[in-house]
Amino acid sequence: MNFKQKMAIRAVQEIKNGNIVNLGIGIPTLVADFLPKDKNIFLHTENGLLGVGPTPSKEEVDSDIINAGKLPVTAQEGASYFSSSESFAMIRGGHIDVAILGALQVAENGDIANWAIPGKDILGVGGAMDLVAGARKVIVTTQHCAKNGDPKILRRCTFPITAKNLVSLLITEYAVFRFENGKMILEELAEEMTESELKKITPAEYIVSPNLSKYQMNGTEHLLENY
Amino acid sequence: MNFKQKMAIRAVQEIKNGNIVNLGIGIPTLVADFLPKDKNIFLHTENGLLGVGPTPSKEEVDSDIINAGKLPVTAQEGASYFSSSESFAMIRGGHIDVAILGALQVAENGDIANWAIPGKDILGVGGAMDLVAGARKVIVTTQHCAKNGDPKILRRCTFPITAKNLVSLLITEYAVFRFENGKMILEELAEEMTESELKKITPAEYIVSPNLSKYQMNGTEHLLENY
Amino acid sequence: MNKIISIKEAISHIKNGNTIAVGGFGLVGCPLRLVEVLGEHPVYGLTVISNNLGEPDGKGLGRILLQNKITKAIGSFFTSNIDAVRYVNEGKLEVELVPQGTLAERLRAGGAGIGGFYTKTSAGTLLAENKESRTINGEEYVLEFALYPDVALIKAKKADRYGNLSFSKTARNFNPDMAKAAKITIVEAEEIVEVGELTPEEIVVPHLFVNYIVKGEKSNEF
Amino acid sequence: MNKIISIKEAISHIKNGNTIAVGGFGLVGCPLRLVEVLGEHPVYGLTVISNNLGEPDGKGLGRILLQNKITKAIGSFFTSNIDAVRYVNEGKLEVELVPQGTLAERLRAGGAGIGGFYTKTSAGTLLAENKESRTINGEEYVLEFALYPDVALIKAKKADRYGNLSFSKTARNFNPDMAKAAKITIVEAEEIVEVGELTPEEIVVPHLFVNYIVKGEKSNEF
Repeated sequence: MNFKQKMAIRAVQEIKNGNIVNLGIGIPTLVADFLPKDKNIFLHTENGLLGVGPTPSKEEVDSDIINAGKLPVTAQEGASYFSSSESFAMIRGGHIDVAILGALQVAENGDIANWAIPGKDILGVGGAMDLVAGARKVIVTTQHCAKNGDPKILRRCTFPITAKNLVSLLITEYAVFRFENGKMILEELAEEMTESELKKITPAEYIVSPNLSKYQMNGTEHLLENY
Repeated sequence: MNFKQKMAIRAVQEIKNGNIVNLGIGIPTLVADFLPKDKNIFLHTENGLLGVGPTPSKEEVDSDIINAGKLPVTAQEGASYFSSSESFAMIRGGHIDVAILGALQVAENGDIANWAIPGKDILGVGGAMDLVAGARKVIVTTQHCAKNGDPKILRRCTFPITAKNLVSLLITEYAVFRFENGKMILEELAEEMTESELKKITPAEYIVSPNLSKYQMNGTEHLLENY
Repeated sequence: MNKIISIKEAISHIKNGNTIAVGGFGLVGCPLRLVEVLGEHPVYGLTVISNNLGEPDGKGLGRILLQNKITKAIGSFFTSNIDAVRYVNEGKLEVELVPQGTLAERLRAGGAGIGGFYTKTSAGTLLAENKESRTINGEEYVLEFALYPDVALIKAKKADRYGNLSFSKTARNFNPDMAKAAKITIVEAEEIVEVGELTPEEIVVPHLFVNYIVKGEKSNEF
Repeated sequence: MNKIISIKEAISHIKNGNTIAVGGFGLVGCPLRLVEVLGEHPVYGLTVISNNLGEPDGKGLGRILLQNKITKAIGSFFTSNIDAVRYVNEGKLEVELVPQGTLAERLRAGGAGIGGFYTKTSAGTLLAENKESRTINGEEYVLEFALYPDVALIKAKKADRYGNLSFSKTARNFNPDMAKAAKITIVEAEEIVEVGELTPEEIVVPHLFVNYIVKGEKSNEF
């Protein structure tokens, strides 16, 4: 089991039957692989498709069906296509139940930064700001620290933010935090992590939930068997 | 030839091949009867149809196809249906070439009043304000005076206006006026009318065009033969 | 995830004081069965967003009005129902008159996350009184705000079990805009079909905008 | 009223200094033939509204950029074309970065007669700096204005001779919004069909939004 798959499976626990879900690029993309087959979950891609199906075989590829990562996908039964303004009306109008995105930084106040790094060219934002501002529930999946070891879970974002106070849940390889009434709450801790170790790599101030538990996989570990 | 048909035929002269035209209730409705068959003219109705066809026979009536006057119509080949917001996006976005409407009053500055009478209940506006504000060319067809003899072509509207300064052309049974750069210009006079008689029933101040001509039927009088 | 329920159950989602949007241009595209059962449901103080308020003699929403369930109407044309005119004169009905295009756009805004927008329609008229206006590119625009109905009652031609919808001709009108604007959207469908029967090209309202579906039938009234 | 013309003639409607909107999400739904012929047309100082600026190695709009015809780009994601990044760094390209949903909505506004609108997207961020904001129902909204391209180059699956359009799957994307927003809309259609072949249900963009049609073909690039 690699940690990215574990985070994706943890994110899947948050998705309810009938939910409309938009998946960002990176770890969020993996979520599609672990969706329970006994639930109706509908994947939305902002370039104009509700009902994204599995990746096509090489022979099945149709260059007219791609996802927001510009990768070929398929359409499920009951799927529909629409223009960009209609697609973003869905996102911005609050019709997407869950958006799962990566992040460069997340702050204790629920701010997220995931589109720009100071000092580098700021030439791309895509649909990130729309998704964070519009989705009913914003779940961030990200590695707890940057590749160079810099902390990413901070008191305040130092990179330009994507939106203010809108993260609902943060899933890293070490922990799960919930954001509620302006507070950041540690809910779950990975097997290999301790509270004191976590504190060291997490500048953000957070409350430890009285119900703090182990990383919840809820019996879905078997989903990993095929990987 | 009745005067309403004559006004409708005069209005038809203003419609060019390929034009998108929205017709109001009353005299404007008659315009549909006189559209030249050698031109492609597309009638738009704001309840969601582009390509309105002729009135159906009693057997052909489909209660799901009506026009804005809530009367049964048909759809021509190449017609399309759309929602109210899309229909009014066409109107308000400037995609209707010609709107032909009736009026209670028209003023010399191009104001029009066609939705409310002071002292009476003001409970209906429909699409009138959208059409006058949005159409590229607004043509008003109206009788020159009210039934009680009150003038309707005024210096300023005394009824609540529908829009400011947006009338392009005014067609009455006696005359045709063009509105240009804030001026009202008498362009055509009906056979049975003289300039001085017209002045008596027209409080609006207008310029007489140096090219003042007779009411232009341009050889389309034959269209009336069937009526 | 079964969205198909009985009309009675559907109507029970409407609570006292709710704002409900009801589709239709006159009676065409109006969910007449839902409106009929709303008449049997003990709910009062409704604000109704609809282009018209039914027709005289208690047709469509006219019936709900005569049952004194409606305290306010937001729409573009109420003069075609003399009962509505009478109720206003008797002080039993408050009316917010909105140009038809502005009504559609305010609903569209509610569904699309647009808090407000600027339109040229109604600039300089009685209907723009007490509204903010703003000059954009040298022209006067009026500020209008989004509408957010609690419940939308809409009419579709076909619904599949997910809630994807198609519409019949001009019976489409306000229905898609209302479906998208409301917190709870209830669809009266002439036909309920299996998922996959509606092609992606036929689907006008995707299922994410639809909460409940009831079986209706084609009306011949207009 | 013949709207079908040659690609060369179509492109000649683009003048120096024009603002052109070009459909597509990456290369999917981009009118690649029109863009190719634009490359042969001596026109400069263009402002391009497009989600991206083509792909590296001069694919799609990337080629027009390398011909130094584009002075400004309005879109949501330019980082996928390293040439665009380089041009910005060299001061040869001005960029107006817009969230993707705001880009689509600004185009939709241009086509729908909406001068400006309030959106929650980008509130409190760098992209809302120097923009008006306003609190509506307790939430912060940013004021954005409509886009009005002089010319739109769009890609359709089918066009009939009137200019009614259908689209293929996710190749629809920005094309309908741009078709509606532009003063002159030029469509590259994979197929040109007789009037009546497209059913009213298939027509996504009615013909009143379309000025010219050119014959294209299906692309396999993405």
